[in-house]
Amino acid sequence: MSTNQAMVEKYRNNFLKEVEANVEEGEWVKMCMQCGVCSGSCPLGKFWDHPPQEIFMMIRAGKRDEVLTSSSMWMCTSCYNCIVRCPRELPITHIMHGLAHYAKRLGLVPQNQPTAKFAQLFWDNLMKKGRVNELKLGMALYFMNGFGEGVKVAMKNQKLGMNMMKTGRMNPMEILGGHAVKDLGGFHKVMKKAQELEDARIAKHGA
Amino acid sequence: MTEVVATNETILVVGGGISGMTAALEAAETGKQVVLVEKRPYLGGRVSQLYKYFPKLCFPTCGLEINQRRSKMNPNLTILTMAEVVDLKGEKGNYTASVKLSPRYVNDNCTACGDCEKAVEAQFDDEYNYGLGKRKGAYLPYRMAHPQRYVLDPRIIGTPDADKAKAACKYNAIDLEMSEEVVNFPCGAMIWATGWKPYDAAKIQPYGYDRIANVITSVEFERMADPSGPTGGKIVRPSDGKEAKSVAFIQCAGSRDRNHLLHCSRICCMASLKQCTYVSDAYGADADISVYYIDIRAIDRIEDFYEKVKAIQQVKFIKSKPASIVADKDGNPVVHGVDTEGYKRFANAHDLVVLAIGMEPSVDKDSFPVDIVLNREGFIEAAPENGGVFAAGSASDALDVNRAVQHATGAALRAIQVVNSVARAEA
Amino acid sequence: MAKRQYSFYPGCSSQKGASSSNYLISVQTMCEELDIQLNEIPDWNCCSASIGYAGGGELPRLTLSARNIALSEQHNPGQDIVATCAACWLSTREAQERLHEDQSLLAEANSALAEAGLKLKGDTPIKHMAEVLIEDIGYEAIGAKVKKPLEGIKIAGYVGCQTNRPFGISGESFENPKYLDKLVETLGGDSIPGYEKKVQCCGGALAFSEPEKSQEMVKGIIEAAYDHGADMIVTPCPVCQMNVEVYQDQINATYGTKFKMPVVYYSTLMAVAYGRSAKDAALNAQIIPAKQLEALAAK
Amino acid sequence: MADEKKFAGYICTGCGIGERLDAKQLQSVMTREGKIANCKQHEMLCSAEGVKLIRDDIDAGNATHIVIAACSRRAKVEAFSFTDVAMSRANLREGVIWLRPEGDEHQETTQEMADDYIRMACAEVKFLKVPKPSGEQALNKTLLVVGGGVTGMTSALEAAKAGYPVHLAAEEGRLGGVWADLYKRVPFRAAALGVPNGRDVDLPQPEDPGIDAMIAEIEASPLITVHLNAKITRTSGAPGRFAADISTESGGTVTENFGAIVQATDFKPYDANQLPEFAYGKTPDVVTNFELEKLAKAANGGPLKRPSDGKEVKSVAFIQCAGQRSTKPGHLPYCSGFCCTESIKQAMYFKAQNPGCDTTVLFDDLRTPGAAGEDFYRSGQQAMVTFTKGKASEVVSAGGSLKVKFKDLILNEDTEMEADLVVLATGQVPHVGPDPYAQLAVDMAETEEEKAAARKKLEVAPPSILNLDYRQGTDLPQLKHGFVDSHFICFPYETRRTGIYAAGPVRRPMDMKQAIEDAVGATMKAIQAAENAARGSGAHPRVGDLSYPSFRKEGCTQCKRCTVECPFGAINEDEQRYPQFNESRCRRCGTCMGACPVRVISFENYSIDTVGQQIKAVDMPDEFSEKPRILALACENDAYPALDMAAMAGERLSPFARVVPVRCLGSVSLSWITDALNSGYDGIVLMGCRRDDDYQCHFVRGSAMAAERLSKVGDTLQQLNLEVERVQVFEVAITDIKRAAQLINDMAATVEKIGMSPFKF
Repeated sequence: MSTNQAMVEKYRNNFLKEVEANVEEGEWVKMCMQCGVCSGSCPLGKFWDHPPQEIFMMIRAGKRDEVLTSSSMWMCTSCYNCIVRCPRELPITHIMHGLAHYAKRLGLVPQNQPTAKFAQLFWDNLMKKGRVNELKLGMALYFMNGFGEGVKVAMKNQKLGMNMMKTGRMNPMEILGGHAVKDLGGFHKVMKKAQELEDARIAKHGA
Repeated sequence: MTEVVATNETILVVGGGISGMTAALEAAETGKQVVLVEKRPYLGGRVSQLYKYFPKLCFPTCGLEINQRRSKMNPNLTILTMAEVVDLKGEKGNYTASVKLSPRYVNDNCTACGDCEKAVEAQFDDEYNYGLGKRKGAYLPYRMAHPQRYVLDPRIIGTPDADKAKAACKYNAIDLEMSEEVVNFPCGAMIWATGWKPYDAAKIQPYGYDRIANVITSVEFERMADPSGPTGGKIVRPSDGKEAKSVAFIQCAGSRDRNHLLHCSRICCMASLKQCTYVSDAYGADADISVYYIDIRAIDRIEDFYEKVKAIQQVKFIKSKPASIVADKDGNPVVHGVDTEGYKRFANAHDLVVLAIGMEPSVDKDSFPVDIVLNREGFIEAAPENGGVFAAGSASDALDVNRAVQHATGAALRAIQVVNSVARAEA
Repeated sequence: MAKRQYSFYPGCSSQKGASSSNYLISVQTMCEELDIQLNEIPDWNCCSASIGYAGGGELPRLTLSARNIALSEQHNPGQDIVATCAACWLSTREAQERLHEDQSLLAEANSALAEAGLKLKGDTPIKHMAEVLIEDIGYEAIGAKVKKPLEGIKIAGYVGCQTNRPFGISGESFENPKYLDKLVETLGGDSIPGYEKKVQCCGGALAFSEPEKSQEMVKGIIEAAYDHGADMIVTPCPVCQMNVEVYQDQINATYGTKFKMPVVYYSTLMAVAYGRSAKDAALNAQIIPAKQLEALAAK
Repeated sequence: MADEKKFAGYICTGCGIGERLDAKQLQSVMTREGKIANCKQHEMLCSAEGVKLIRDDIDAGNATHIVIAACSRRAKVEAFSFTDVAMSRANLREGVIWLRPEGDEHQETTQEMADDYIRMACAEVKFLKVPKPSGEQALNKTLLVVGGGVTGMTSALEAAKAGYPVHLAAEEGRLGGVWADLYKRVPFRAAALGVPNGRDVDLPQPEDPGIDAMIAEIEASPLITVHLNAKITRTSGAPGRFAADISTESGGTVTENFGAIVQATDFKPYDANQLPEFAYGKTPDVVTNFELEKLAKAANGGPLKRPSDGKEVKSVAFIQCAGQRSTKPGHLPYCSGFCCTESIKQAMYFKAQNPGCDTTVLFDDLRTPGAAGEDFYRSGQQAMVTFTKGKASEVVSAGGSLKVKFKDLILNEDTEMEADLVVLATGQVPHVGPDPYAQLAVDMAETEEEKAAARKKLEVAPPSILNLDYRQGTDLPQLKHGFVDSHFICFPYETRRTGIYAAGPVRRPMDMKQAIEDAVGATMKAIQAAENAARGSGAHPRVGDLSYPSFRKEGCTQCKRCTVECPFGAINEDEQRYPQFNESRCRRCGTCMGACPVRVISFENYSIDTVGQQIKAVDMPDEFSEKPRILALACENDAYPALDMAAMAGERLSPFARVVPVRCLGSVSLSWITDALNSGYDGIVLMGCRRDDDYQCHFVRGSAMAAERLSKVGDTLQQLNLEVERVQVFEVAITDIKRAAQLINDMAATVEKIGMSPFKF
């Protein structure tokens, strides 16, 4: 049984409880007073299928799949407008990240959600050497939707790339090795342990 | 030197607004000795600055006239204006109050003839009109001001204006030698009725009160609608004096907000509904009124009034806490947000935006003369620890006038219970 | 006067050959002039910005920052941490606050750090370079060093998001921060206090994943600057700088605009105003050259 | 010097009066025409010196009736406070010089205006007496409190704390009333100070209702006598001397005397049988908020069980505004104010004993005002109560559980939810007696529909609570929705039955905290009424007025106009059917005086003559003088101050106007109008207060009564062959500063148009 089904089983009709227990800062969702200031404040608001307040209401209404399979949370640019304006001081940005992460964990993210992919690439990239390798990240980004697509994107961004290199703000040599933390072993140990502890806490909640 | 005759059966009432006046008059009309202390030069407080009351749309000055006549007639009542309680010593049934009296520079010879005002040149922002207009350095705060006595603005003292005022007065009513004094007198109980102040709208940054001329507060709008107010009752844009027919009211401006005031100020919904009628009365079919709200709190009988306003075709209700206001090129405030009933995004340009500003209690816990139980919102909670000190009206919670008057009438009884027990003990 | 010492967290994009390496160069120049000594946190790692959340769970993400702070506490004890990158500053400061609030998380982070023999106390002030300038140095001291006032140069102060929210510079508002304008004035330039896009989001990391959406917002930011007659835009954030500067060609292609608006760092302006060379100000790294600054630097 | 009248007049020449008017002329008018030989001038009468001038005359016994010709009677009141003599004030400052332009062309008419005000004051003062208390009753400190709920108990306890004995009469067999079944109450306080920047922790929780403690306190109080299963079968008398028959089920009746009465009969729970759409009555698992308290109290902290099958409740839905805020027949049009916090509290009952229980509150506007209210909303959210903005349309029971159909207003969709139990947040219905004017409403109704509606209201009228033996009915008059009438903004406690004060939900719907606070205020008013009655002093708004209405029995025709029109039902009829005034029930508005067709009712300080003689005293130029005379009778509380302020604002008034302040338009006698017309006045303007449901008349019905009376003045005019335009009645507010003056000027213009009155002699 997939973790997703396991969670469905565990929390039955109460998605709010599930979010409270499993989503980063999820315990805040119940405090929303439904004013809508977050939805109005979001710079990409018009691109959300469900703006933040609606997501909170959907969570209360138990619309589990609609929420977790939505690409809305992935529209968050982390501008923090909603956080500073929320009259109940809900950490909305973090809740959106938390929901996105949870959806990812349960494997419910829509196919080819670009931000979901990029965010994963970013994480994988930084985990390798402890520091981001912009060149590799850029390449990976171009080719995240397959080779053919990638070449197109690469061509489109060729001029940009050239500019960056000309001005010394992109280094072709980064393709080999590139920047890294010196104590890479230690870094990886630390992160491995952190991941273990994270998994343990998740297991406590059933996923 | 001011003399105040009082005993420990005297009731001290602090604040001469509707709550303080009510508490003082009810006690005095029951035969108790009362001293009423008011910071402003006149009684009436914030209600004297309102044009109409909801839901009856009647005029606060009507009830004020009755209360002022009651206080003029009542021999048990001593009124100290421009006065503040600076200290209170002792305990329930046996306090000594220290009251600071600021100089008015005008004695009770004043006949309110107005000659000094004509003589003086200096002008200052008129606090009675929340700075929307100017007044002279010698002024009667407003036409119905009680006591009906002029005031000299301390800023003209020592300037030629002060001498001009003195020279102009035929009745030797101007006394430039007046200075601050502190009087001490006993009292058995104290009623704290210092009311509320409008929340500082500039702190609500997304709404641009400090940047956009045509974003004003509900208290300012109230002065604007008053025919005796700074615009002669015309509803216009501060930026260019153009008629403001498209007016937006934004509810919970500072209230129900952990970034500002935690509490619901209770009155703002009704105040905005009332102000909707000002705009609709002024412009009829040409009016275009939007109320942006979270919950409309038209509690109990007042629901009728909500229905009445909903029936006005020109009034729209939008369930939304707007995200921000920006001014467009013509100075129109554009309200941005999302209508949460169905999630329609909007960017509506209006002539004028009125922020339904929240009520902040005027209770300063640091300067409060005795230990007092306050809640997190800063209001006084009824508690035995407060001894013989009782809150009345908006010092105790965000209250409308009706509830403030009820509460103040009750506070009078609480105080009377104390002084009566003193009397019984001494009998 | 003794130099001010800070524990410095440059962040990935400031590294040699990275997208905001020019930022680092101008910052170093600026610091020389202001007697600020930056002691780099040895072996710092990426903070995962605010985009690591897909792969990284709560604790792993917090642990990244925890490691940096712990290293700073160990090697630069008693020194405030200063970051030049908004995302680095924000993630690090947020991580410290979260771990401070949630003791169980702190314990877990520490047991992870223990794997590399590190321990987090978590009581180090974490500042953005802009905070250091405005709060620690002050406009007066900043102005005192000006040799070449930026006379006649009109500059739109673009603060962006993460330098401004949720923490921001003390005494500034989220909706209308004024410090960049004051800084520009202090350096002898003309500010644009009414620049309405000063806190508009540029799309941040979504510039990569959602280029069209991001570029639509960037277009607005540049347009407004032109409307106010700006010669250039100044920003305290590498993501903002990058997003607003480097996509102008693509935006022109999409919208038929003719944008050519230089976007510089406050440190670039200061380096030039302090009379340093174009190289020290890293003007050569402008994809859209800031001609007036070059001219001034050449004088 | 007992009854010997000594007249004295004082003319102030300050504030420009001396410059603008011929003071010698004024003085000669006062001495020659006003026949007040002892007449003095002073350049600042309100100064210590000027006041002393007057005081000395009085103390020397040279002045028992004085005229002060200076500023408006509203100005310098404290200085000119000579309560031991009769005083009339001629308004030369606001009334004349401030309203008139300067310049020679105006001088003559302005001076004539001032001369007339002197004449009028002299005429008035001759008919004034210094009121003396009648001593009709002594101090009776005992209060009657009707209603054994929290409101009534609070009233009793607070009165006792002030040293006033109380009889507390409760309908039920135990104290507590509608509140007796509360399991817990909504917390009275907001969150305590010191919680960092408003974090949502340590928020107030539902608390003990404290009913038992109250009952214990009452039983312990030596000053409180409790009557259970008690009805008030008869109430007679007046403040200071009320007599009430308290009859108990056992059949016994005691008659007690009281100084004042508090009606604290609270509310009756709304009858949910009128809500079939929510399956109330169809299944026991749909309960009202009132019934839920009983369930919770029975469960006493244990799991709440479903009435139908005793199964533990795992999910509960609260439907807000059930049968409220709705115009559907049988529904309450108003909001009951207490139900939002009540439902939050009840949802928290379930959470407290089972955090896993799903509790959903379906609301439209969540109304949790103030500091404590908003804190409690957050407290409920912290407990994970779910708040859904939705309108419930139907409840159907479906296989052992309930389906609640509703429109989710946020997600904008019609949807439904399952629940083990549904709680209907129903409202409060004021527990009052019949509206004393219900019958009158039938008689007055104009259309047949109105008549039918009024009749219906009469049929369903509840039984009386106070059984007043008043001429105007058995109970407190109502305003709207059955709530007791009062100026519910400025003077919320002023009912229309002096000395009887309504407290708590009989005035408007309210929660327990408000009911308690409201009871304290009502008790204050009751104590005050008893004290003032003992002094022979009037009640609000004329506290301190020692006068009271008296009438010449021999002249009375027993027409009953006075007993019918008194806004306060103060006047009864004695066995010979003569009016019986009950002084301490009287509010001194003079409506009875205005109503009396044979002019037999008067007050010592206000009578047919005190006004009538002023009207006659005005100098009446002949028909060809082009100097018309316009009489303005202005309500002293609104229209008259408006004219004062018009003067301060520099408005202009026709020099032909003569303004007389009246206590209330209700006190205006038609005889004044006819006399005025007969003596040659060319126009008459009457200015009173707004009189509809949102009335501003501070004597409630005075202005309305006057309007009714004056509607017949047209006939008088026709009998005299005068144009109807010559007499006009207006509603004028205190803010009508421009308009008040304008209305009089318009009349001047009208007179110019239609010509002078032929009745000049």
